[in-house]
Amino acid sequence: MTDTERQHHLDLRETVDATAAAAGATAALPPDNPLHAGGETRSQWRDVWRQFRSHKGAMVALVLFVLTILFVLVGPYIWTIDPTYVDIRARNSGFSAAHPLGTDQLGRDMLARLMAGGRVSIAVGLTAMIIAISLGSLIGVTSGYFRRLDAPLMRMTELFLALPLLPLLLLMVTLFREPLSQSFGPAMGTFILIVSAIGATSWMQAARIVRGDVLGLKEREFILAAKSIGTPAHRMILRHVLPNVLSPIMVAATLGIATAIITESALSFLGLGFPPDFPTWGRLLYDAVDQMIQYPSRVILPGLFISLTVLCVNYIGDGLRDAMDPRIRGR
Amino acid sequence: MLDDKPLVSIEKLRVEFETGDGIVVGVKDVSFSINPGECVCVVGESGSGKSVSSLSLMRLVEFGGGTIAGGRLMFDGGDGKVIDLARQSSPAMRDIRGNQIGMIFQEPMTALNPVFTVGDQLTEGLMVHRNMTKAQARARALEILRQVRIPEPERRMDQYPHELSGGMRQRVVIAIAMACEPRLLICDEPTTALDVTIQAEILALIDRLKREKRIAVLFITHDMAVVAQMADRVVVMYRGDKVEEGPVEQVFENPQQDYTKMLLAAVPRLGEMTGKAAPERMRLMRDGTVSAPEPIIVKDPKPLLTVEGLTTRFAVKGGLLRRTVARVHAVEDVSFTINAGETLSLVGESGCGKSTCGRSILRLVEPEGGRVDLGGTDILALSPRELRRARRDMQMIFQDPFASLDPHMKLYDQVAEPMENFGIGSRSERRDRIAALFDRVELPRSFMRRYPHEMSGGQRQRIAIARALALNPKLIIADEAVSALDVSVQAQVLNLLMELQGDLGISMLFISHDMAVVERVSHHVGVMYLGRIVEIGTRQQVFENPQHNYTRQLMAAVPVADPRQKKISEDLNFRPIPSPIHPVDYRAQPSVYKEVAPGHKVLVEPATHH
Amino acid sequence: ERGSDGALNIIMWQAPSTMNPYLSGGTKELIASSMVLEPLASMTPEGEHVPRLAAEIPTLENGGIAEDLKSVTWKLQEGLKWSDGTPVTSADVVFSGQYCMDPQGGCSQLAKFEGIESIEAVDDLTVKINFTEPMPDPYSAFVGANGPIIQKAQFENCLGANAPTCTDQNFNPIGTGPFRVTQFLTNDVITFEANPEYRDPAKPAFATATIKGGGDAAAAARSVLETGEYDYAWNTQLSPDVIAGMEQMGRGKVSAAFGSLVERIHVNLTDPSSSHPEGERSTNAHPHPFLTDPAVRKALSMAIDRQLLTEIGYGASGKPTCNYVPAPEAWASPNQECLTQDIEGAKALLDEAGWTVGGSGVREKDGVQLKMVFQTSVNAVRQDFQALIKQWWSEIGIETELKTVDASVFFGTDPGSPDTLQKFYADVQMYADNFEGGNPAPYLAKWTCDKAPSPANQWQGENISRYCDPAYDALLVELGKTVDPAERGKIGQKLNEMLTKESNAIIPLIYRGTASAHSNSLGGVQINAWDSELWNVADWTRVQQ
Amino acid sequence: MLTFTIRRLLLAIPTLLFISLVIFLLLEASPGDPLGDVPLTVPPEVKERMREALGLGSPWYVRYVLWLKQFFWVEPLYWFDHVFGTQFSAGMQRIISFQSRSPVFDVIAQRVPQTLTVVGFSYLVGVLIALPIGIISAYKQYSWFDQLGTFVSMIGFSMPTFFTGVVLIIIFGVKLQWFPSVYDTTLVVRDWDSFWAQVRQMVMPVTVLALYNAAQISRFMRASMLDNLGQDYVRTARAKGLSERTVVLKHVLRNSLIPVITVIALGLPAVFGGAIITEQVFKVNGLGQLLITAIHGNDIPMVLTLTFIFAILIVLFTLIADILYGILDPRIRYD
Ligand SMILES: Nc1ncnc2c1ncn2[C@@H]1O[C@H](COP(=O)(O)OP(=O)(O)OP(=O)(O)O)[C@@H](O)[C@H]1O
Ligand SMILES: Nc1ncnc2c1ncn2[C@@H]1O[C@H](COP(=O)(O)OP(=O)(O)OP(=O)(O)O)[C@@H](O)[C@H]1O
Ligand SMILES: [Mg+2]
Ligand SMILES: [Mg+2]
Repeated sequence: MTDTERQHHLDLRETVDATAAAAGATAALPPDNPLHAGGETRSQWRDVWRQFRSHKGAMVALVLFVLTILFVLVGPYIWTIDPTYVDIRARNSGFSAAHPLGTDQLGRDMLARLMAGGRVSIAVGLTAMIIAISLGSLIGVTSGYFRRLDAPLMRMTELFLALPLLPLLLLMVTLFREPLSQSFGPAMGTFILIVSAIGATSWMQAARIVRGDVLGLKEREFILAAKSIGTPAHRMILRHVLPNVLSPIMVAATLGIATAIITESALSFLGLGFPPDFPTWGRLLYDAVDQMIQYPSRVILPGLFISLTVLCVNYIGDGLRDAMDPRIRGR
Repeated sequence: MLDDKPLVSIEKLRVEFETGDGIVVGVKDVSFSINPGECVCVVGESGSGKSVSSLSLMRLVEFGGGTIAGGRLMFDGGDGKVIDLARQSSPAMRDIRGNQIGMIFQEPMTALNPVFTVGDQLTEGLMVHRNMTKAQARARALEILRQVRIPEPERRMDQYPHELSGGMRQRVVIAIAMACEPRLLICDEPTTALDVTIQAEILALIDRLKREKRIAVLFITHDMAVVAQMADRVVVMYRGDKVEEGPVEQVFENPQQDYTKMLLAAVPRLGEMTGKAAPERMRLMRDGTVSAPEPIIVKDPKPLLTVEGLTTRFAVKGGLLRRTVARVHAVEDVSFTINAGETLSLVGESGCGKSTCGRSILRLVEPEGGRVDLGGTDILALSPRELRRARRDMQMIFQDPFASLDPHMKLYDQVAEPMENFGIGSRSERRDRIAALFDRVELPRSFMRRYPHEMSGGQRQRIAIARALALNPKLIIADEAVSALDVSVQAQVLNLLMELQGDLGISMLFISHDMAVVERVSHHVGVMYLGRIVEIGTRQQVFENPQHNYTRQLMAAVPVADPRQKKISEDLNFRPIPSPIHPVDYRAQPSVYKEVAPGHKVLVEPATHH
Repeated sequence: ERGSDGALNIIMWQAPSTMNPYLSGGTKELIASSMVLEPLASMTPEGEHVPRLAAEIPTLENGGIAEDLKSVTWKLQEGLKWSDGTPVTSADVVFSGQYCMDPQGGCSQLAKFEGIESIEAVDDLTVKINFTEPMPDPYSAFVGANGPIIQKAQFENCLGANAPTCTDQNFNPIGTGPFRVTQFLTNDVITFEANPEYRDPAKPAFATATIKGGGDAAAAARSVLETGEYDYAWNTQLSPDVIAGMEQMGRGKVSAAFGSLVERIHVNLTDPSSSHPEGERSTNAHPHPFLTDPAVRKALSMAIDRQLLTEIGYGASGKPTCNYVPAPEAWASPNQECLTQDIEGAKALLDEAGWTVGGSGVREKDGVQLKMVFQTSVNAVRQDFQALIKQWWSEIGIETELKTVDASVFFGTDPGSPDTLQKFYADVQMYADNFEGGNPAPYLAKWTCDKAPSPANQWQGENISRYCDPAYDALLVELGKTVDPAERGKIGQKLNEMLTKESNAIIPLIYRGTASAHSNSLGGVQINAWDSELWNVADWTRVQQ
Repeated sequence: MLTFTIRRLLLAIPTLLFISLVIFLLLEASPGDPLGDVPLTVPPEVKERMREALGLGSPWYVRYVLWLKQFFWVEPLYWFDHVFGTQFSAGMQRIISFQSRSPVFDVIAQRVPQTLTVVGFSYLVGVLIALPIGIISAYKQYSWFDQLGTFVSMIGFSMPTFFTGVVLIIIFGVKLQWFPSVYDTTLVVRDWDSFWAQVRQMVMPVTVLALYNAAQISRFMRASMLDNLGQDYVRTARAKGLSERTVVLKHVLRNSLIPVITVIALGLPAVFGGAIITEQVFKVNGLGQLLITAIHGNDIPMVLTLTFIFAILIVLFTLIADILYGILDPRIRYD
């Protein structure tokens, strides 16, 4: 008997059984259409997406996030004022047609600066967060999963936690600023430097949390079961461990974005960041704090964008997490 | 006796679930009632809605994503008022749950909170519903633990669920349900994880409660023998509907529906195999005719797995600093051989170390000593990398199917995983093979897209079996592989396993409580007690000429699938079971056997059971 | 009347870390210690000397300064007492000199004692300072808050290597000033009470005083101008509109005092390019490809609108300037030429010098493009300046890349760091500097050829621009030999002009005052840039509004 | 577990030594100069002298070993003397700060109380509000409470304290004049008045920090609760007829706290590390301010000692977190 025949036979039998048992009941049964249903016809990701779409908050957040990204990416092509152009006569001007969001103390256009700043902030935030989270998850999972590596990796985590950030950053900048800007150009070089500096100094918390979860997970029976079918370590981690520790990772990721955006601005106060006339949201916010009373819009605008981005990422993370967790999915 | 009005009556219940595929109907249209002091058994193939019906009675489906879409659940509140459980407020339900209605859950591992001790979880309900003090509750909890025959209840009170064997956990769950002496006891497969002796005890206990306290019992099980012993009335369910209902004798002797007939035909009965040398396939009814079983004979058996002196112990931690205070001698000096293409069954009471023995062979727990030789490789000497390769040849089906499935993975991926691990076949070949496997374990292909929690207990078990078969292993360790399945599917799956055994020469280590099944499928049988094998030999030797006292007790306790031969009431008087826990410095004796016949060995030293 | 006006609250956002100015050298420590320790003479806000512990200022006329300029004799006031009640004697003065000049002590004011051969006590109240060579400016040692007299009895065991172990002494020195320390928490809070032994029985008017540290300039200004929690806030350099906003509350105001601080741009005359091997970057081995062209340097200066910079960055606490030495009067050049911005002129100048505008709007000549890196320390005003200047320079066809460096790195002298002021791995850089006392000569002496920083002197040279003109060196030698103040001023002006107007090696921008906020209820404040701002704290009173 | 603890403690010694060496080398290698603060008016020769007086003339390993000796031998001796009035440490050089030339430990001892009162208290407040928020948000997922909690905590987390702090100061310090904008570290609580003054000056910094901490912890709490609410044992607990309160607060919470405990325990060393920006905004001169000024001033002995103490705390709290973990989750085995 070939497989299709067998399947057909089975289906036939089910129908027969069903009719034999109670009449007309099959219609309300789960849509079992075994002949057409295939395990792979619908991929996991499409499933997740479908679920994600039903999460209202996440969808709104996604739309807003895409809009923000469009704002910073496409915006500069529409609103073409150079964000670093100093128009001293127009300084400190309020909302007007020439400068829809006003200007700063040197007469630089705020709208253009917000767009340019957003590019950097979002790019830095996302990239640094991804670096930190990947590094953190990698180290957390490895040290939770491999007993032998646990001690050395956790001691290394402690070392990193203990290292004073500022001297470390200063050192990194001294060592790598020139080589990087020579091989990638000054802007890209600084970007790489900044995201790796932030990434390299903020993975520890994620690592610790993930490790803790993995330790608990390791004792679950399905891990034992996976072991018994010969699942190699890397596959075990990718398929069984990671999906099950996703929620703390998601939280760490959202928090990580906020931290990265703020840290980037902190770096520029130390002269470690982008060139000083290069706007970023964090720096726009910081620069305007002193003038908060006179020019409230200058703090509110960048603050709003930072919060919006973080909120969006948070809701998207929530939605993703829910969508990836089959247990919650039903609700 | 059964004259008063029903305690609970289910009327036209319909339960729906929302899944990724849209609405799934768990129960379509079910009505039946239970009187006080009556035991109604619900049987039916797995996935037919038995658990969902019972969860609806407790109004717990809602928490699992289901909704009671229609019907009424009338419950006699005790003060003469009949209330509709489906419309009760949650505080009112809380007062009923655990107090008026107790429920025993199907899967013991996940049903218990991993971070609280057994004692904590037991006393909780008592303190809430019976207003007991901590000490009183503890005393009562100990009493119940004794009733459910847990060895060393005092110590168990302070242990955590993961430190107990599957059967012990199940008994803890039973104890929790019975703690407040509810008026309705819902038992969802309460004894599938228990060995026959304990099962008999528990059944007797439930029966006694039913008779003496006039408790109504809703009993869900696959085991027709248990049904025969326990039921006053039987409800047969099929695919979310009730198909037949009637007094137990009537259903057993004069089944009306084809489905019921098929179910009964598939029931194995102890003693059927007397006088037969080789195991035989299960009887199955197809298209109204019962298939004739054929014997499975292995020509020229060669040893595949040799186990010598296997010993596994667990540390027991105590105190605030959780130091090792004692050790559980879970497996102690166990030796046996399995020939290629043959089946060795391990039977024995719950907690005697069967699962641990199976896991030690796979090195899922590290044994302390001994030798395991699989087809010439010394398993215990392998490096992790070699061990992984070696596991391709030996597969395990776990006792607790839900816990052993990754909750985040689709069933398709779970079954595909072993093949992917060893890079077997192309994508499409794998897909075909998985489809074939789903067919073989009788699961519709649409289930490939579901997640474990969307399945019934038996459906999960079948996934676990499909996963183990995916690699065509040489050795399968089946830890209670079929005990969660309804008889018809059980028969099919067993036949499948035997078919594969015949075709591919697979060897099996079959761990089970069901003596009737064991009798049918095994070439050899080992009886375990307290971590040691007390008797081992061919099936005929052990079943037809049991030598060890414990083996005899086990045989005597097997329930008979005949409602007219009830033996529940006569109390089988068991001794309290000695403990496998010994102080750290305890030195275990080696096992000494007497060979009563060629290949038939009985433990003489240490003498454990008289 | 002493102690009648209650408590005086001062906030210094950069908190003092010690009360011993000989061990720190930082302005914040000088200010705090000047409440307690006093020198022989102080400087007034106008830059003149007034006696403190001395009975009078020694001059040639009164015979205090020897004819040959090789010694100066100070007389102490009579009846002076330390706050512990013991008398102040010339031995204390001699000891103070000894303390700072100890080679192992690491005294930060050592430069003030340069050229001193010996200090001797003539009698109980007379001290004579002998110089190795004729000293045109003898008012160096013990003049100003950074050269106070400390008590011999207290510091006797703290000489040389023992200096740092004397924590109690350093934190709670016995002094002669109007206040004495009651509690010293380093980098945090200092509390004082009126010195019962202070020479004027009516002073100080305040019974207690507190110097609180922490926060930032804006917060410090806010606590004086807006919340009124503090009476005086030191160094509230903020953008003018923020200050104006705060002053609107009417609780106090910000005032500035002008000393010699000039914000300027230094042009690197050597090539900082990283294509040169380490050790040769920014050294005389490689002249700068285009900044060696005087026309380019002049154009850089011409393109800048100093007036606007002042307005945006400093308001009332800054004045546009073309001078490197802005004061004293005699030394400041009358040069005003640079004060008007002249973009067109700069363009013309560059055209004339052969720098033609290339495709991207950047001027070039012989394949050399006018592209520069412009660095400075992290500071909001400086970053605004950078942005403005960058724009002006781009208008004349010079492209600028901006860079900022953390102040502790920039002003640090770590030879391992590439970002220090001295290494100058950039084409132009901006910072401010000043000199102390009334004598700019050492300040002008920084620009000789031999003082250019290089690996040979561990990058410790002071000639940041790597300016080298033999005529300048020669003129400086002449200055050293000149005694007549008027003549010295003339030479000084010439030197000043050589650095700025003539060579544009230094492009001065703004003559900066030090701004501090004080409450309207505080009377007697005379803010002083030549000495400690609290120099006359004994005269401060509470005024009713 | 005892052996585990002892082994970890023993292992901590080489770890810490290694950490101290790394920190030391890092401080050595990173740019910056202890004399960066000294005005430019001080000529280079004088600076060279000052540098030598600070002991910077000797090679790094000599200074490192000296520091080790001072930290592990001289300082304990000194404190021993201090307590018992003995004279063992007489004549030995304690660790001296470059900036203030005073013993580093004395300064740290001065700063600990104010850091603990402000930062420690705000951490406590943060945890105390985070846990209920996390629990309720998860239990009532997507209710208005959850939405509001999410919103506020994400705003709270994404707004840097240099901003929120100044906003509070402007509103409550300048406009309403309810609370002082400058924290008085010399205030001693003696009576009701001074107690009230202390409360008033703590309100704003504690609010800012607590909000920040609470935002973070409540997110982790919520996620962890959500993971556990779907488990089967919750159904069992419900079947016992326990109130939702008990089900959630006992069964689910205990399981959910396991990962959160790590977050909380690992956040604790940061309390001792101080909250640099908040301390600066409110002029609470605690350990954070001490560290940052020391770093800016390149005060190597101070930075090294502070970060080393910080490292000790981190190692200690990691151990505590691990032990708690083992106690809370019986399935985890250490050995
Ligand atoms: N949470 C859920 N989501 C979707 N479908 C579900 C869910 N729970 C149960 N089902 C489906 O409802 C049907 C009835 O399940 P139920 O658990 O009642 O079976 P059962 O009769 O108890 O079977 P078994 O004997 O195998 O335990 C099955 O088809 C199952 O797949
Ligand atoms: N992880 C563990 N830690 C401590 N003790 C354990 C552990 N696992 C099992 N045990 C103990 O080992 C003994 C044997 O357990 P095992 O699971 O092998 O029993 P079993 O024969 O499979 O019983 P059942 O039929 O009930 O599943 C029991 O006493 C059990 O409590
Ligand atoms: Mg079920
Ligand atoms: Mg078992």
